[in-house]
Amino acid sequence: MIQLRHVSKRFPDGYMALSNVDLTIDTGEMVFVTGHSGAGKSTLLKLIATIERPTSGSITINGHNIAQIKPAALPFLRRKIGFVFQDHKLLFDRTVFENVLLPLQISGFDRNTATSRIRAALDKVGLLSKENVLPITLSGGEQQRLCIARAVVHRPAILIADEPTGNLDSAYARDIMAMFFSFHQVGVTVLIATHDANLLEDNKHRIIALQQGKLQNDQSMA
Amino acid sequence: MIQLRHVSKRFPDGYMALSNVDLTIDTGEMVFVTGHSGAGKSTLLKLIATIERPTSGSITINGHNIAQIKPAALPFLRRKIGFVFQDHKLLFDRTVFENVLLPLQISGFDRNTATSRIRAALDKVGLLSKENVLPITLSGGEQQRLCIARAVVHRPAILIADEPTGNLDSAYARDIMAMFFSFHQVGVTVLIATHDANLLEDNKHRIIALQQGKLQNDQSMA
Amino acid sequence: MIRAWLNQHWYVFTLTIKRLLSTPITNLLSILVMGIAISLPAGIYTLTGNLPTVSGQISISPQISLFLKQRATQDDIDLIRTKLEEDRLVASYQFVSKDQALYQLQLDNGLTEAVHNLAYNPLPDAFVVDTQNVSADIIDQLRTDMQTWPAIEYAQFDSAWAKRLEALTNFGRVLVFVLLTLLSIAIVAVMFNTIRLQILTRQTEIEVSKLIGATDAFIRRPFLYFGALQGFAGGVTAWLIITFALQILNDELRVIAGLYAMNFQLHAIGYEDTISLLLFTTWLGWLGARASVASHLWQIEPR
Amino acid sequence: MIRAWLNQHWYVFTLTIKRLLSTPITNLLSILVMGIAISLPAGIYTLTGNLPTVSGQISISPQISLFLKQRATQDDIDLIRTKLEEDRLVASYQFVSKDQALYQLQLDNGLTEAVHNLAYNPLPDAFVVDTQNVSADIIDQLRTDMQTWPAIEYAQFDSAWAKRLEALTNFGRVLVFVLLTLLSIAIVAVMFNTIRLQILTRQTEIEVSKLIGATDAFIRRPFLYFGALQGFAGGVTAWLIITFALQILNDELRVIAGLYAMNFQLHAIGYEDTISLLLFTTWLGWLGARASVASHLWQIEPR
Ligand SMILES: Nc1ncnc2c1ncn2[C@@H]1O[C@H](COP(=O)(O)OP(=O)(O)OP(=O)(O)O)[C@@H](O)[C@H]1O
Ligand SMILES: Nc1ncnc2c1ncn2[C@@H]1O[C@H](COP(=O)(O)OP(=O)(O)OP(=O)(O)O)[C@@H](O)[C@H]1O
Ligand SMILES: [Mg+2]
Ligand SMILES: [Mg+2]
Repeated sequence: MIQLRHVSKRFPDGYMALSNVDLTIDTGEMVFVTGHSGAGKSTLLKLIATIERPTSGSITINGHNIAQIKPAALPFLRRKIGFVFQDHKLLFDRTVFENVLLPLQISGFDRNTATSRIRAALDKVGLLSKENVLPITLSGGEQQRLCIARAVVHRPAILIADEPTGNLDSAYARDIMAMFFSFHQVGVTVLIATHDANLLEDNKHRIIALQQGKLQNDQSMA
Repeated sequence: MIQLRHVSKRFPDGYMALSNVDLTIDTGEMVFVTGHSGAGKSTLLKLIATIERPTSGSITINGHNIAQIKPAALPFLRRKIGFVFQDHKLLFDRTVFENVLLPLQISGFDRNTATSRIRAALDKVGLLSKENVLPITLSGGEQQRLCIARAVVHRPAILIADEPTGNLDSAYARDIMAMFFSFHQVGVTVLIATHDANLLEDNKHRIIALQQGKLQNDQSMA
Repeated sequence: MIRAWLNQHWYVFTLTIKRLLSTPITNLLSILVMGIAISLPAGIYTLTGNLPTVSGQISISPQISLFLKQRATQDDIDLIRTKLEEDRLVASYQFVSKDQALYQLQLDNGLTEAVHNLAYNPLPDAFVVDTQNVSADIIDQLRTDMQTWPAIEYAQFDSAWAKRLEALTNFGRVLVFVLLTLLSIAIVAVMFNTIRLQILTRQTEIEVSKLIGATDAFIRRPFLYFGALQGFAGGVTAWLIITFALQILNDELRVIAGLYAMNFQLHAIGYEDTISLLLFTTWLGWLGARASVASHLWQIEPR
Repeated sequence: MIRAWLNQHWYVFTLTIKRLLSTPITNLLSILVMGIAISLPAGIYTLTGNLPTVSGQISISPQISLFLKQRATQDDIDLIRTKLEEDRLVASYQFVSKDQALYQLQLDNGLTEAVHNLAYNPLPDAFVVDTQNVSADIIDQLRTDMQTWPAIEYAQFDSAWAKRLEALTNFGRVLVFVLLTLLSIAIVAVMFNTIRLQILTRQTEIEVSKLIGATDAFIRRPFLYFGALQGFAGGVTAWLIITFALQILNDELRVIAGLYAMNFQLHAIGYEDTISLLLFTTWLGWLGARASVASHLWQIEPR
């Protein structure tokens, strides 16, 4: 369970990206975060993923208050989370395979399990044939799919995706969303920030709308 | 006028990204390029922007065959083109203002003209209030808009945009498209690669569809 | 468990080697600079280690020549001998009789004829006294004492030369000190910068690893390997440079040794010194990497 | 037009300064390493430039002492004088009469009493001959010649010492040569790597500029400025190091000079040499940047 209480985030330059956000996400829930460009969607997801720290308020993940967690324990919390970065953050000096290998290496998987998992993940996003190329040779959409493969390969308990379909055509977007749904079905908590109207229209899941850093609308509550 | 004759592009690793493309785009035309992820949209745009060279075939821009152009003349050709990169390619050690200043510096504008033009461009994409911050602090959509501002600030004769609305909500996407239309109206040739169904549905412009590197469908011809 | 651990280290090791090879020029140049920077102090150390061998043979310890009066008797000579035995500043001495001296003159200079024509032997008896290796001032004091001994015509000590030698040695020592200071700074700076370069080009890697749950140790590992490996390579380069330079210098020294009718040459770096050198440079690289990564990791910690 | 050009250069100049200051530690370290690397050969050059002053005063040019026979007449002396005048290997000479020599002995060694007690003056007349600065072998030949001159008891030339000095000088020269070679390599390597570092961290800038129509000259400019500025800073550092080191060495030299009763000291780098040094290092930085950027620009050229 993820709980935010009076969470605000003010950046060093004084910009207030989030103010006084209260939010509870149950384990296994699937939540969409929406809002204008610059509304604070990415900031919210980064706070939950412990990539940023809140300026005030408390964030609790499965009972751990991440403001009070010891720095040494942080890595192990992060390993439970899969994050699809909006700017991909791929390693351009490693092959596609090695990029997906990274989270498994970090968690200490042995080579054989790792290889089969990586192949499975790459297959799901349609990049199995490109496993030995460098990401620089991938198209924009392929890079985004690679980032998704990296986020899901270690089967995290919480999957957070920031604009995962921005560079994908509707066919691929459908496939990727289907993948996220299947994770949700096996009990993974899924958070997706998106402004893709198609994704939001025909779905029965909770939608959280942000506007200028404030929680504006929470469909599950309505 | 942009003319492609039997253009193919094979990458060093042997992958055939474009094969035998024939295409003519008139001066002042507005063209959408669509297709699946990895179909070759970006490759096509890069070839036209002289960022990549074709493996075979000829590309003529305003009568210059760019395969035969002298390397020393290339920069001057490129200055006539504005390119919105799919991966933004912003300079993270320069402020928003300085990022937009770059094309004007390259073309040798004086400081005053430059400043007023930059302000106008930033205003159009809604980033005027952020002119002195570093791009790293911008949200994904803001970075994309910055890239658009940089591409249009020197008023190029040809505007090429690769997935310009991938990270934008529909409101901003409409604004940006309106901006492109206005460029088209004053005689600029506009090429846009996109998979955004909304953009493609309700428009009366030419749409070129690529599939696996082949020209599949050209709506203006139909 | 241990196998996984070994596997991981082996992976990092091969990764590091791959990286060293991926930008060969930059890395070779860094290693070269490091090698040169290390070779100079290490070379000076080696040369200094060689000094005792050389100087022991050349014997630059101060000498006093005691020339006896023409009329000195055997008793006088015996007395002087006793006095020399007792003096604790005297390391050793040698008696050179006037006949010996004349014979030596003949031999040394091919003056057989000239000497034969001499009506009498104009040379005095003499003692050649090697003193302890103390400062020139003390030796000069000793000479003045000796001058007052009976039957001594003249006690000679070229104190000026000894003092000059002493001063020159000091000069050399200061020069070496200045050099060593400069080079130590250079080594640390090169180490630090090389690893900084590594980190700058791998910033995304550090950041991404950190964000998806890597521990600091995991992130540090490849850099530590890289630093250590580069330090090791720098040490090997330094060793090669020194060995090569000693080779060249030895050719030159053979000429000098010939002139002294001696047989000395500079010894190469010993087995143990080689190992210490390599261990030291490896450790230096490791340490530099650690410091460099630590400061960087701290910067991307969420706040 | 010219104003725009000036504006652009001024902009690039301020940008470069900003960048130098943006990563102060890395740049300071690079400048320091470069300064040290440059200071060593430049310092050796300065020391060598000082040599003539010093050695001219010390006069290490070979000397032959001609001791005359006790029975030598004024005619003999005049004859030798003529022969010395004619000999082209003789640079200058000085006649020291036996009375002068005795007087000198009294003065030098405070032996007034001892000398007064002498029954007769045992010292010979002598010539002290300064020769041209030719090799020890030739001087030795000259000495043998002189030995056969009439009325010469003994011609003395410490050829062994001269040869040793010559050999030692050669040894020093080889040492300096080895040092210079190593340091030149180090300078070039450091220059190259520093600018490579710059380029690595500005890869996107180069790429983007190129893609949106910048000429190669435009892209190159900031790097050239950076290289030149860093070279200049390296030169200044080298100058400071040398000046500081000379200061320390001069303190030491004052002692030596006192011993020689001379007044010499190492001169600081001259006005002109300073300018050449700075121009040279600036040029080196500029050149290194040019080479480094050129290779990089070529890599991102579309193909
Ligand atoms: N490190 C930072 N320093 C200062 N301001 C920041 C920083 N990161 C983000 N911001 C600002 O906070 C606001 C919210 O950013 P955020 O990335 O959360 O937006 P977003 O909702 O993800 O938008 P988008 O849909 O464009 O990605 C933006 O205006 C952005 O400029
Ligand atoms: N430098 C390269 N080397 C090798 N293959 C490349 C290179 N650049 C692109 N490709 C391949 O060419 C194909 C077409 O790439 P392109 O970027 O044109 O696709 P796209 O239509 O823009 O796709 P997207 O919508 O995902 O951006 C892709 O499969 C990609 O992997
Ligand atoms: Mg965002
Ligand atoms: Mg693309």
